[in-house]
Amino acid sequence: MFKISAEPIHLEALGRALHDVAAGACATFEGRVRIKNDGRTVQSLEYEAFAPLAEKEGARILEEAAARFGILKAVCVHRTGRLALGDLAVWVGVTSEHRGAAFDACRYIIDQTKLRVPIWKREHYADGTTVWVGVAGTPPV
Amino acid sequence: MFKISAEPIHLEALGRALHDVAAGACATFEGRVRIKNDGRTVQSLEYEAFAPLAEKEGARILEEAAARFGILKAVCVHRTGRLALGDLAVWVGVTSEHRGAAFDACRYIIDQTKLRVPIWKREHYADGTTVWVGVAGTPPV
Amino acid sequence: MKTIRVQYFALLREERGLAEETVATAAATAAELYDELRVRHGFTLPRERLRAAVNEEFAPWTAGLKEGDALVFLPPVAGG
Amino acid sequence: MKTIRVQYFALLREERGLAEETVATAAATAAELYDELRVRHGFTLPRERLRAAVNEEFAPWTAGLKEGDALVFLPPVAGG
Repeated sequence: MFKISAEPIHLEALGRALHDVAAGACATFEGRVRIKNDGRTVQSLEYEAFAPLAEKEGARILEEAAARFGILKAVCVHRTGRLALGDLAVWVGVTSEHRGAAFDACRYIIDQTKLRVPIWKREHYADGTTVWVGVAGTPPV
Repeated sequence: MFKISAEPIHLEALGRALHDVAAGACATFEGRVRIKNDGRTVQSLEYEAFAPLAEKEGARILEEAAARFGILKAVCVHRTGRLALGDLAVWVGVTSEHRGAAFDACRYIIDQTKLRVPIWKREHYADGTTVWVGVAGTPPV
Repeated sequence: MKTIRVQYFALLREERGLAEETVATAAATAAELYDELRVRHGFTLPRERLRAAVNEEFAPWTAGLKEGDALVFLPPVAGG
Repeated sequence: MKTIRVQYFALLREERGLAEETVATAAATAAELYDELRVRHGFTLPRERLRAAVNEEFAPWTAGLKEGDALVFLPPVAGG
């Protein structure tokens, strides 16, 4: 399941959805809003997504991970909206029999999500400026 | 912090201990009791540890991970005692600025823990037999 | 002339000043439509930095447009 | 003769039938002590499959033993 969520991500329910008596391993990844990016002090973030295509492309990434690594279950949830420092922006969880597949698939999913899924991030800095990340020369608003 | 725990592991408190506004990434690993091992059906597990040395060696592993990968914080907790199917046996959590270091350190910590930390596992099978894992030819009890 | 629904996200949404519009266009392809709208609205991103999506699926820039298609021009992504 | 405290874990604990004992021994090293106890208690694991710990720290088999040392013979580990 790959989901775009405008609401805060609830880790407990997601963790339960992954449980499986066949699973010996669960690897997870949390991406959070950190205070520094490229040397600038971040105050908050905004994420925006083209949700229908993001969820389709995300589902394809999860299928690819299942086919490549032979995992049991995989979930990825990505936030949209305004996030404060420390807030959870993206969560990936993967269960598998053995740990190698869980780690490899978890990393594949977050790497591909960042590359391919139509989600955009605006960083707001302590100095009052703001940038759409990945878009050089974004004018301040 | 590397801890041997005779009590169930509480993920929420451990997650909170890792939080850090400098952290953009948190990679975690959960090792759980799975129903199949080497083709045999598992009913329960017992873990036993030489706790003082396990915690010392575990702390060394965490220091090595910090030195190699430049992470922010790392925690590992390993259960002892009797565990049922699906129970959490070991949890590793690592925070870092960027995701590569968090994944690499998390994997290093669980790999080295399994190799070096004095913890032993007895598997109890559905057919009534039982084995100390890693010790060929363990007699049944 | 065809009627095309266009959605804007991120920088394009801000530069356009709205999230969605319906345009009447003679553009035959996704590429032609972006080039037309870029001139009209002064979008700063060159087409080479975008991808196109037609009817909620990625599409090549050469994709032909039909009456009623839903177009999205995707700025460089930055999830996570 | 020295007095040595020995703790047993896992298979060794089961084979010995107790978790801890104090032994009086003439063994000069950790290796000699294991070999002596293996004969006495019929431990099935050869020394090559174990590691030694003296006073809660890993130690080479050649480590000399002092009065009051705490010894542990560590079976092959299997955490996780």
